[in-house]
Amino acid sequence: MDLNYTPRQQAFREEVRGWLKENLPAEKLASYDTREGFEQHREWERKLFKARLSMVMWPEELGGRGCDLTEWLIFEEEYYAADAPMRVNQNGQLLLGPTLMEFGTEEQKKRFLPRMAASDDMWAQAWSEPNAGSDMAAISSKAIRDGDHYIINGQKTWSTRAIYADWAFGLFRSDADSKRHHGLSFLMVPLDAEGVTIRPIKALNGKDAFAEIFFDNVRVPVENRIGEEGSGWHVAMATAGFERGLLLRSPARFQQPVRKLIELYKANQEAADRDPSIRDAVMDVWSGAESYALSAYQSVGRLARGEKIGAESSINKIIWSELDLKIHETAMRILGATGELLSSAPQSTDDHGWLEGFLFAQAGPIYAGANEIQRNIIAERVLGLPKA
Amino acid sequence: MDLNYTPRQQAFREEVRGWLKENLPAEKLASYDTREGFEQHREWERKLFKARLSMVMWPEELGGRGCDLTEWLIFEEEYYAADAPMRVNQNGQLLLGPTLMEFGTEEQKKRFLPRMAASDDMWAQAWSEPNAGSDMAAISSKAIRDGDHYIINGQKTWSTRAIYADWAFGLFRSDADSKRHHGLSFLMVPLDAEGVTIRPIKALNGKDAFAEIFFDNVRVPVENRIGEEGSGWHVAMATAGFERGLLLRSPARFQQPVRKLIELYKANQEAADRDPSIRDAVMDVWSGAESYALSAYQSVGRLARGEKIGAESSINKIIWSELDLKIHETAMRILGATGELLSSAPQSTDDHGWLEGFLFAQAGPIYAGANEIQRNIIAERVLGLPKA
Amino acid sequence: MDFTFTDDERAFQDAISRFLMTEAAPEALREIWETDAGRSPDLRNKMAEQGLTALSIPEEAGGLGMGDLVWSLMTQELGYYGIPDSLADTAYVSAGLISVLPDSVSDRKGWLEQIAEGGVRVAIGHPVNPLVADAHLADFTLLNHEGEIHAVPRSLIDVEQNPSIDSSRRLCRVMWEPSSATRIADAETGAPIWDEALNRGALSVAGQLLGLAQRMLDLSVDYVAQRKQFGKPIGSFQAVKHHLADVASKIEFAKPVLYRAAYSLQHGNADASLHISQAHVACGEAAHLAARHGIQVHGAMGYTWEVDLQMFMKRTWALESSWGDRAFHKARISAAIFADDAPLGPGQTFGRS
Amino acid sequence: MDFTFTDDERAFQDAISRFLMTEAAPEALREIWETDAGRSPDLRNKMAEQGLTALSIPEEAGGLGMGDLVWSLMTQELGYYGIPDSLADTAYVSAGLISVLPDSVSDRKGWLEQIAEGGVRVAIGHPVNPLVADAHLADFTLLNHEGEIHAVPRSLIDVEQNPSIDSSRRLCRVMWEPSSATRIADAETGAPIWDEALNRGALSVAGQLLGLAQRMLDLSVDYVAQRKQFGKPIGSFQAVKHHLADVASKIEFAKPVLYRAAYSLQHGNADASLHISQAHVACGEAAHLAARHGIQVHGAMGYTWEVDLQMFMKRTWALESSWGDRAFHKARISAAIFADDAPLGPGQTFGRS
Repeated sequence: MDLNYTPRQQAFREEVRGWLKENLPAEKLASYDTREGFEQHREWERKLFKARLSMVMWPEELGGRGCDLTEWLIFEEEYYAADAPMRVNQNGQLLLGPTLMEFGTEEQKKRFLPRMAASDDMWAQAWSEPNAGSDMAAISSKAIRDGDHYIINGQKTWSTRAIYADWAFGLFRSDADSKRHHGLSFLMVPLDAEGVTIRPIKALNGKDAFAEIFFDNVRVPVENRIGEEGSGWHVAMATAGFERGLLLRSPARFQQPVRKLIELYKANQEAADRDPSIRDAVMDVWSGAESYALSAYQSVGRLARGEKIGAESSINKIIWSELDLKIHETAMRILGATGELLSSAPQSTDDHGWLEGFLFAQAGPIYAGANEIQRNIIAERVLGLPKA
Repeated sequence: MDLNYTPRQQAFREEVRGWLKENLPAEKLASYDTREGFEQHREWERKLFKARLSMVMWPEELGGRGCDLTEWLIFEEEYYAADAPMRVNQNGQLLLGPTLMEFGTEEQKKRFLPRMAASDDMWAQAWSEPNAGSDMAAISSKAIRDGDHYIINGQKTWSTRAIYADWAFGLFRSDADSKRHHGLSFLMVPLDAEGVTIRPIKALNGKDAFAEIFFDNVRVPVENRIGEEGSGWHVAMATAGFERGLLLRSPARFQQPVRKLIELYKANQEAADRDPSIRDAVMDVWSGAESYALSAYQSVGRLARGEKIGAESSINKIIWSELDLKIHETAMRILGATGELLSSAPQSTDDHGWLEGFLFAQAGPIYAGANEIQRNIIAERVLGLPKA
Repeated sequence: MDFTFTDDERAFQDAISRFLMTEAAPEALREIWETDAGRSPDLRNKMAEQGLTALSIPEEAGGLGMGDLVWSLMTQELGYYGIPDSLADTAYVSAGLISVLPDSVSDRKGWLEQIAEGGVRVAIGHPVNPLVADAHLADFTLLNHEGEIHAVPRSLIDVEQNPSIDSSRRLCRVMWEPSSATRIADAETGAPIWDEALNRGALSVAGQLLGLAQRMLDLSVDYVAQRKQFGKPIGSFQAVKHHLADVASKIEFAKPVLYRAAYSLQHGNADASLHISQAHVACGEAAHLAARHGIQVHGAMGYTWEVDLQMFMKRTWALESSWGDRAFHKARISAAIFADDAPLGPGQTFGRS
Repeated sequence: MDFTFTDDERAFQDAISRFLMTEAAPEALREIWETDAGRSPDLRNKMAEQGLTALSIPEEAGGLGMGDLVWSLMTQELGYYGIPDSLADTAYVSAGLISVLPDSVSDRKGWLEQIAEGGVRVAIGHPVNPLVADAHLADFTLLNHEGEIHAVPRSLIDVEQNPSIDSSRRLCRVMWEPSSATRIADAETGAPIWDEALNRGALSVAGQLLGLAQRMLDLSVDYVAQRKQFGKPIGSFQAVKHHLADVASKIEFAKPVLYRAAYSLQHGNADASLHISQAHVACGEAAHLAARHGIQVHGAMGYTWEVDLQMFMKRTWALESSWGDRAFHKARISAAIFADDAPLGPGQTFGRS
């Protein structure tokens, strides 16, 4: 065990910190759940890409700089510490990207990954269906083989920012008679293809954060399939593992708001201390964010030793989603009566976006597999308890 | 709504308070989980009975004084406020007693209730079996009819203080071929009958708090059956309702320790406030105990209006058991390093029996139907959700 | 000793419920939200026709002379139906304040009569709330200046709107100049009146929160009974059952707390403030849990604008900190229960008169 | 940067585990509890033979020269097997204290050699603990008198036993007279040494609590997999699954907290006290939840003397408040994270050297 950063790692940290200081947008970008904000975020992603900082772990030839996981953690720490913009192309970069790295052909990698790293292509996921939420195997959208194409029909939903995105990826039933996990294929679909209709879904906050995607005889070439025909479930499970696991929610994403929560608490301490649970919650989320960060470093070390991270990623999912909720619940308690005000309200005292974060945190225990499902997975696959 | 006590009710309160002040044992009785303490408690019960205060709600001819539920609440308030001894014959008085009132014959009532009120007979329950815990219908002990007797064979367990008791009551399978809820009969069995063997079970605290009861061809006359042959489940369900509901855990039982917890907190405030969750917990259990008391008064009013209390009693069971746990957890946190000491330890600072109460509170969410089962009942019978 | 409502009181609550069910369906509320004023004169008129504005106006001023207990039933219905109107501010809190003003306030009786008829809207600016609800369309607003009470007509105030996450809220910063013309009570007279207004406001919020909790529970029960996953209604899964059972338990045990608080206020019990703060916290926690477990069992559907759950969740999050946030009420509870003469232990349940 | 243990370290932990599994089965522990001294000289000797008493003794005094990190593995095993022996007090906390005594303490090297050989028991009376574990049979006890360190032989102390709910604990009130003959460090020298001893004691408790949590989880998993109700193993019910999944999560995330704390102490990190208090609280909460959910899924069986769960629950309840109760450690966390120069935010994870 050696908890010192190497000189190379420290130099990388300095480089990232310096670059961000030089290049951060002077003004806060608009919400990426609006068209304007989405394009502002795309511009920012392009700037990151040009500095080879958009996907630091990817190989140089795919637009990255071949960093290891520790360097990625360092990048994330500096990125969040600088309050840099949210990453708008995460569905591509963090979910599909690693999937392509593992299951894609060389041709697919070259075709998709550099454009993804540059955010020339923006990606949406087409995962859920109206009757397949946490039960991902209940998929009914079909992709029926017709020569060297698939013909897609069906409907996907909860596709984040799909109304602005260029591409979507998801699971489709390529064997019309198959059931549950069998006969599914993993396809990538251009969202400007003929037969694709996208209808926004307005979220809690009134913004078009999600969409439904309707497929009406959409033709997709077979080379857009990842993995073998019919083995999409296997590929998707790996993707779901990335999502729940380390990459989607790097620890810095929670350590930074905890730092700000502590500032908020200290600035309002007298009022906050009338409810002793607030101070206790602040201490608890401090410990939770630290522990999540430590666990990430531990996982990075284990992966470096060649170990695999399996069903434990379900524990990760529960921990970060509940932590995020508690951080924002506590901030709302401290804000008290002005907490309900939108940031546009003249009397708002919320200069960090706590309210937006509080709303978003509500979704954490639900998306990427509801926490109830994650607890089943932990019980069955980590502890070995019998299935119901 | 009228939240004033009537002059009669106030006079009754004064009478109980005065009597207790005169008659309370000068020294704390020994634990009723020991033979010595058991008999001390029986003496105390006899004293209460002589003052017609052991079962105030029972009719005068059965040894009570015909009080209504409000007066019973008043009695309980005074009883707990005076720190009077724990009631040793509760299994009889609070579970079997009401069952006999509702389902017993006149002859049975006369034969059993006055002796129960006087604690001439001490009662144990013979409810659970080794393979029938929260699943009460899994009973396999048999009571096969032989003329005007039943012949009992089988085993019961978790019978509280059965090694000291005189009688036991429970469910037995009177139809050998029946399954689950069918073919059960509710019987009362003298524990000195031939063929009864009682083996103590040592509890967490090292005391013989429970016992197993073995029945080897025990003959019990049919007049010891409550209700019809084969309809024991129906009778037992009513008993279980009493147990979970109001009678077993009167609100004063929690208001009194909360009062003491607040004293303990105030006496140790500086140390306790280093952990802000302690003050918050003290406030929370204060509110919980009050709310439990208010709910009891509300139920009493509803019963007086002729309403029935049904599956809501499952909510009661969860509330009091979790409240009891939190009260004692909090006390242990305040006691800190000396909390682990037995009351016999010279350096113990626990002058209320918090540690014993903490251990006992662990059982609350388990006995009388585990809280998981109660939550199922609430979901299915109060909210109408579908069975699994 | 009888801690239940009369048949009449329960019939009244049922009638309100049926009335609001018809007049304030979620679709109608969404339309009202979209309007500039955020309020429906039509709905307000109908409520006045039903006598709801006259509930606690004394009989001699044309009202029904009912008290806080009836309002504890009424506010639950306002919460349950998510009524986008500060009816309770006018007809309960302000009416209560005006009722106890000294006779020397010459407008007193007239105001009460107008409230009873539904002819005025009154907003109230208590210092515990940083903003004033509905001041933009109130005929006059009751305002605090160094403890004095002022009744300030709309023409003498400027308002700045502050949008809330709850689209049904209309919160205003009120700018005004105190003058002897607007003053209706000096600080000494005002102090106990403001205190009582705060208690009444907090109780009104507690009732609404409890109604919101019940609504979110009902919506969730309906949803999980029909929504299927893994081939079964999700309401048959134990984790979902237990989430909703916990909400039902919280509601069941917050209810008598609300009623005791209302009784204590109505009867001038010395522990009324303690009981009201307990009710605010208990009902707030029930509603908060109902929102959290509600959205959890709704899954992603609960995160949408389209599904009604959001209306009630956002109202919950807004009201939880209204008329005193949780810390405010916990501070009042602390002060009372840790005091040397605190009403603790068995036999103190109904407090001291 | 490598936050993992070496293969050697993990092999060491496995070896300890196999050794204790054989030598300290629950039946054997129950027998030891029943003895007057509450300790087994035989078990202690075997542990010494395995080199466990020599772990952190410097090599020049015949030890293995290992540090806090290895002890964070070792203490987990002591907890997992519920070892009724204050081995860690002698071989870890006291040994650590003695190692940093000034050279002027002439007995220093001899004591370390004797500890390494397993020839002495040393008890330690830190002011944070009201009583001293195992002073009744320690050859000498390290005691605090106004900040000074005294090494007091058994013959110069009187002890009064204080039975604990955990039958494996032997807690003594120690009565003694300080004298220049027993003083081995003055108050100024003693202050940082006592502070370090407290940190080491707290870390030792944290490790044991984590081991206890894992043991209670394992016992519970075994129980629910075989115990049937309603015709199925109770481990197939979602509520039971979720109880145990929550315990597994707590353990999984307390573990790296423990290891960072051990590393910080071993490497003299300026934030070591913060990290150790965090570990004490996190491991305590994992163990506390493992006990609560453990007994819940065991049902009434968990409430008996006969089933082994009780041994580990009671040890948990005792150790939770040992070497600083939760309030003590939360106070240290507060002081550190609310300080102006607190190490907060991304990039501060491994503290300041």
